[in-house]
Amino acid sequence: MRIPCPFCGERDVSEFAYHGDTAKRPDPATDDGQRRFFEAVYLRDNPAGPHRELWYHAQGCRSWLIVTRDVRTHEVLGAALATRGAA
Amino acid sequence: MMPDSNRLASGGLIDRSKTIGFSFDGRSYRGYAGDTLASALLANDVRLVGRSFKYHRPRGIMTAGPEEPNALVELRAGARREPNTRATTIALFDGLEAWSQNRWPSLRYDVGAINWLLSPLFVAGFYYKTFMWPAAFWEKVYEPAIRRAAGLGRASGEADPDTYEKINAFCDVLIIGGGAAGLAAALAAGRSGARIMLCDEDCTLGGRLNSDLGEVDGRPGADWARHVTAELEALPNVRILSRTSVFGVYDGGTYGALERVSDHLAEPQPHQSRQRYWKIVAKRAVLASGAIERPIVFGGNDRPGVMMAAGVRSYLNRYAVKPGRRAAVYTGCDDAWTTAFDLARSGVTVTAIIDHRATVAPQLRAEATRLAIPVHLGADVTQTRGGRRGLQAITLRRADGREQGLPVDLLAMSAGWSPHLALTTHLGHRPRWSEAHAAFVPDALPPGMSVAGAAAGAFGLAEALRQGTALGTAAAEATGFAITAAPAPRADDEPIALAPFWHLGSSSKAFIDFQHDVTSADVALAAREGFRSVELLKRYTTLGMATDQGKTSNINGQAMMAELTGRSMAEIGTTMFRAPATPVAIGALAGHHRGRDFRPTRLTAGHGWAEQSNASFVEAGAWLRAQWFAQPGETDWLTTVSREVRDVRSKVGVCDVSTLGKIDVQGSDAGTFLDRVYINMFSTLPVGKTRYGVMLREDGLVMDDGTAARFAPDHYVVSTTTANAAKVMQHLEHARQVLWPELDVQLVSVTEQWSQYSIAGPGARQLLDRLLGDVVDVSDAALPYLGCVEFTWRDVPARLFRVSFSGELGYEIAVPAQYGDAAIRAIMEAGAEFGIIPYGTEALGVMRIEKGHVAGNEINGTTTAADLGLGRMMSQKKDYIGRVLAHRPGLTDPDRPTLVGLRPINPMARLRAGAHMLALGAAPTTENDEGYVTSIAFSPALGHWIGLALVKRGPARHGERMRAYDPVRDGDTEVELVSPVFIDPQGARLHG
Amino acid sequence: MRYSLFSLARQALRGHRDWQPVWRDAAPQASYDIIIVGGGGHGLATAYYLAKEHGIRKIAVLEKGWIGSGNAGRNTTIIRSNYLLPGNEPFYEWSMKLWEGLEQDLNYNTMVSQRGVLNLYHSDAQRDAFARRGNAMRLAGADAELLDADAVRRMLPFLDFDNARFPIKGGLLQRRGGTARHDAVVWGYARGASARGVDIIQNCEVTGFVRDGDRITGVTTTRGTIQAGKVGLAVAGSSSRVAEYAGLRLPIESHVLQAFVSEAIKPLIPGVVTFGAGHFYISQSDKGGLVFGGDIDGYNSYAQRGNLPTVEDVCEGGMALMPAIGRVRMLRSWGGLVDMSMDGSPIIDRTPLQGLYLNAGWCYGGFKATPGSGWCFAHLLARDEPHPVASAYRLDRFATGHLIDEKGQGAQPNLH
Amino acid sequence: MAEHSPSSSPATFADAAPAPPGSQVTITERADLGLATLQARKGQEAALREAIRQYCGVMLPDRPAVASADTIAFAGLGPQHWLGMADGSSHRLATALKAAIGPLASIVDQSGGYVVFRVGGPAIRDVLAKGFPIDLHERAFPPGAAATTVAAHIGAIIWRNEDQDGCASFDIAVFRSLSRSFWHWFSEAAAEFGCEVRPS
Repeated sequence: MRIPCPFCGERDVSEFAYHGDTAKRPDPATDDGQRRFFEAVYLRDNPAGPHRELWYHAQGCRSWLIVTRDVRTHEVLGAALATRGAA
Repeated sequence: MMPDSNRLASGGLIDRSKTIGFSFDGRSYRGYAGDTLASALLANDVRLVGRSFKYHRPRGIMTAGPEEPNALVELRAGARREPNTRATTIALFDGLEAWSQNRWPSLRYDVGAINWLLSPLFVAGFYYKTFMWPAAFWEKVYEPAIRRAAGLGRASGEADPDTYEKINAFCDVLIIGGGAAGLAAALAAGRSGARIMLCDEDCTLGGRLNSDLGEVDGRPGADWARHVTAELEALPNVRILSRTSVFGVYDGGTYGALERVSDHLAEPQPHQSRQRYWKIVAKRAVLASGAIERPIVFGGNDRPGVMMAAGVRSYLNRYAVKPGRRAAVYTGCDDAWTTAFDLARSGVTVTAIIDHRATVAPQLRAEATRLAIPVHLGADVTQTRGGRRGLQAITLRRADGREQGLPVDLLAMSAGWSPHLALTTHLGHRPRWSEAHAAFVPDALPPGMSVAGAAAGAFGLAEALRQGTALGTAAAEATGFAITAAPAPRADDEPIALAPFWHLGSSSKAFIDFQHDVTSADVALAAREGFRSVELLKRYTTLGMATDQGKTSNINGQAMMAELTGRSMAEIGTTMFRAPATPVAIGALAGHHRGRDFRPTRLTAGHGWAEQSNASFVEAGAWLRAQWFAQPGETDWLTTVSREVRDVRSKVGVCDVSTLGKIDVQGSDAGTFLDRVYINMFSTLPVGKTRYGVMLREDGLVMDDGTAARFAPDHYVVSTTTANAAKVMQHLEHARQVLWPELDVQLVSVTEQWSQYSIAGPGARQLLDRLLGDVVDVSDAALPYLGCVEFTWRDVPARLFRVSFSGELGYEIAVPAQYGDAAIRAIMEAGAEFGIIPYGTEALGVMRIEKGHVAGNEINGTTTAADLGLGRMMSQKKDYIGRVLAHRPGLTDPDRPTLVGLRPINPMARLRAGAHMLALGAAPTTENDEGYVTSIAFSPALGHWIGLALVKRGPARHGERMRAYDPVRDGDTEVELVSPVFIDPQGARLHG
Repeated sequence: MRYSLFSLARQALRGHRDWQPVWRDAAPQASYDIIIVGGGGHGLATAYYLAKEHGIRKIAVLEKGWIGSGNAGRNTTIIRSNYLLPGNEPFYEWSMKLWEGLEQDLNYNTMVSQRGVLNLYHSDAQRDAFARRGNAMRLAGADAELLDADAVRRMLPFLDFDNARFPIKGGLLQRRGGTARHDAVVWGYARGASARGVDIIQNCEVTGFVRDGDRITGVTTTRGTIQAGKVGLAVAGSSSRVAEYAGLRLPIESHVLQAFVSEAIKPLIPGVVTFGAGHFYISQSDKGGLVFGGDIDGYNSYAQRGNLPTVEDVCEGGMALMPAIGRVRMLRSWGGLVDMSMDGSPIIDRTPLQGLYLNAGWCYGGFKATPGSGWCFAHLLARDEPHPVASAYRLDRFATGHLIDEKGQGAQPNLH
Repeated sequence: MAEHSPSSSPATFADAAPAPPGSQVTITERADLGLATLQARKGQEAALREAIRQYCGVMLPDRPAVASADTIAFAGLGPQHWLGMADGSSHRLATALKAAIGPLASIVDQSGGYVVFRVGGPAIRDVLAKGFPIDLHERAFPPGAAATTVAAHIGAIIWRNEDQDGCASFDIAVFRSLSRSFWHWFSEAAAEFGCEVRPS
């Protein structure tokens, strides 16, 4: 599998570390913080289809990427720097 | 017997000027350069080459290619012995040594052949129904016997002496297979200037062109292949890899291939690898992997002398070998008639062409008549006869039902061809059944792949050349290279006609999977017992699971199951092919990375100095660290380590701590950032100070600990444990880039930039004053506990931290790593008068345990800050990673195992980490398990072993006695729970 | 027909004409007491024990493909009970005890072979971690021995002791561990369940649930709607997808785990060996193939296949550990879809929906759990209370923090 | 203090075999090379580029590439992250950059962090292909191209220099602690072509 790093270009998957879905860190100040954090940390998107997920280019530019990937075929549909795509 | 008695006087692609000596089962023979072991054996009239898996049936050479199920040998001897090597793919080399397999005491007289008498018992899955009583007999009696009987060849049992390499390659177009279609594709694409790789598993490009007599562009096919090869070799943008099998298709246009660099030599040349594993990334691929000829399932079809028709042509035309003297051909396909014609022209008596079909093309009949070959249409072979030497006669059943015997020693059979499409299915795409081809043909394809020639069902030469040219052109164009259209190479052959047929009912064993001895009766049994899916059929009968991967057998078994269960081939489908398409040596996939090169080794800048100082080293992740420094006369490690601890606590010692992770954190928001990743506050840390901090994962458990030093309002340096350095860096980058991209903070690892030495002991300040007094004030007033300072030392930037892991007056000095060696030598020199000693990780560990400091044994991913006695550090004033989930009930349960110290009641008793904590008198059960010992040390100061443990409600139980239960080491020690701080609880020494 | 050497011999004389289907290929009925979704080892074992131990009469097992087509047929066949944590070890030891009597219970030879499982250690810290594990095993009544390097050398002289990057210091041995013939386990349970009246329905994919408020009353399938008193999910690899039909989000990611087998060779490796300094484990099947594997690929996947970095990583580990396998050829690889849970341990529990029960999250270790999982899931389904040895496998433990995290990696499934 | 550590040259090459005649690969260490990382402070990227341009005439590349002036060069390591390099300056490069750039960037001395090898010769691409999983072909990796990647499990930054003696020339930076392992891999990969170790 190859991942198109927006900075480095297309690289073999072995250069990257996988993190999982792109759940956002909840607002810690809300009343039901524990439930929201539980959901964000433990209840993962696990679709059989396109999946938005975080990868870290550990052996490259050290960028965190948001990669959209079809997990049925491993086809990478897009990749963006997390600093830009996290919004 | 005359040597080489079956060799034709002329012809073939062998080099008769180069004679090669080899041996099989200890007997010497001769062959020629260009031979395979199989062709040379056949040339020497060796027909019996192996014994089958289950029934120990005598077996001979069946094919001339990598699909060979029978002719497997142990090649080479000693540490280089290779089991299950196909004689049909071994290039002959001088001194080649091969041995038959799965027989005892000899190939001719094999005791295992008695299994044949028991064959009615040994049907598919017989072992599931028996061998159950008595239960204890399975491991003791039945299974050892089964295991000894199974397997074919023997591994050497010794370390592989050869080397392997991995290579990365990138190209525009990868062409897989160098037969007619592949060569045509390579020629078309190569002329465009695109970067081409052409992989072919044979030593010579050409594929069937080297075995068949058809012409291309007006010259013999083999000549044409040589000519095209030369043109391709001259193109700088084309790379040809012969002896290279593409074994797998992976995501993103990645292909795995294996090049047999020196397997055709007795052993590799100096600095030459045995094999290379290529990882090829290709924008496009043209698969031109050809087709595999199908056997016919009839009684006795496994006898030596029953061969595949196209294989027979290979032996005749490529190797100039007559595989028999009196032959018959049995087929349902036009192609096999060519075998009869070629045999006849080579001087072999062809006694019959037996075609299952009632009618065939008139020109075939005409040619047979011309060559005086009797033809039987609508006829079959129902039985064979022969002995260990192989086939002696066949039984022919004519169209009118009458049977007759035909004495022959060679039967060439063919039920047609199956596209070799394994590589089209590796990404999960399924082939489709084509009635027109009577075969599964590629359907949906991996991205970027196209299929040309016989692999796509184009079994005729002209069509294969046309497809190759067209798809090679298209692939190059798709990667942006313009093609000046050139015509496809010409051949004028006819499309091949065939009628599919699969098996004949037979009273004797009719083999489907030759290597696994799966017969038509086994398939029938599977159908009867409900194993009707092709996948269940495979698993129940082991059809297609032998080393030939079912290349010749799958289709026949599936067809028979379809027929037995009244389904069409399209309905029943085929099993999936998975990588590797050709078996690959495990060593090749490891490449360079074995032995000491399994993983790289990280060495600190002071490593050479430590070696010279008689250090013993220990692996700490990828690092090698000095574990202790034995002095003359010290014979056991405990003496050395205790001496090191005593010397540090009484004088001064130095320890290389460069392996600790170091992260430079800068930016106007650096303090805010650290507040969010540590449980305690760092924005309030004064410049020139360090602070101990703990990081949690977002799930509330401790991830790592360390210190952060502040050198400027916008500049911190964070330290991590050695083990977690990369993990913490990733975690902080996640926080910076994903969680809070709005913060002005920059991170970079400086682990490698700084060599860092811990100097500890009552003499530490004096030493540093001697060493650095001219450039930095190390007095307690100027550099109190947890102070830090940057300065220039002998024109080099340096840092000094007043920190302590040992509980002694301690400092860490850091210099850029290129000066790390010089620095440790300078420290040792200056420390001589203070009695300095170097100490290693063991003494470091002893001293931290004496002080109750937690380390990796306690920060094991399952402990909370409170478990480690650090709960009070958790800030109430701010949010930080892990704060919310750390408050879940399961993580705040007062019953959780919590850090305590341990002291053995018997001061002589030894403690061991990994022991479990039980109440005195409690039975050793899981329910009574109250915790475990995490770390132990012999404390020279106390004169006995001490330990740290995580025990339920530990801190409330100081003074209580428990058992440290360690049955795997016969340990059961009574201990007292005590404070984890064994030495200097007030910290007087630290502040000294 | 009862299986025995006698019945085999009698059939041999009759040309094996009278063997009956090993299990009935049933068609779905309108309604069942209990429906098990998933015809793998766990699902079939659950049905078997429901029928045998709890006397439930109307049971169906629904399988979308052919039985055993998921992870039951895509694993490395290892059985062991060498776990560390009190939430796990008693369960796996119970499962081991069931393995030890399985063949006689099923009258089917599943080739349970207790040739030993040896985990090698390469440092003092790892030795102590293994001692802790071995002690935990002994507390739970399992067997465990801590071996030094010499003892390992006597067992496996061909390991790389002398030139290793990470020298072998010893190993933790469970002699009762070993392997079983994975497909036979499926067929044996199918035969036993079928004989007790369980309907095994292949090519029947569940496409949704029938709900009555917060109660599940049946399933919709590609072969029609089927009513059920209770529905149990045993669809590891697809747990999230099937649970989603009921609107549940699970603490699970689906990952791919690759495994490999070599060409068959004469006996070389006696038991199961794992490398402690890399991702590699190996055993040799009764057919002679070296069966080996390593880490999961490490990313979400439903593709049942992996990529080359893992292949290389596994083979590097293999060559680092036992360079004698260098010239042995890898013959086949396969990929299984595994339920990676957030703490690396499984779930056997009720769900928030009445009538819907979950057996999931087996990570890459579900095969060895097959009998225990079936036993405990059957207990839960029949009695509506967890079996004592599986009582920690709660679905709410992630919310409460009562995690069972053997490796201490936290909510990072690809690291478990 | 100016001595070099034994984990870099010369001890790295201590086990090097004498170069056979006709060696097709060369390697040397770029000793005493000054190295420093620069990361733009938030919102200061444009100002940083301008400051660097004024300081040494180099335009910081916004992709994996090397841009150089007479004695100084910058390689793009990541978004807003560069590696500055200057021969003979050792740790003084970071000091000089801090003085010139001030608060526009986080500047960190890395002169001790990496060992930089210069490799070349007619067979160099064949050697590098045995470890580097990136396309180093003329078309894909022209002079000035750079990449951060991993070779033989060793993290490496590689960039291509102008050709030397008609052959492609590359610089490879690896962490100092890994320089001996890197050399070991390289020497094995290069052995079939003959490898000449040149003094730095």
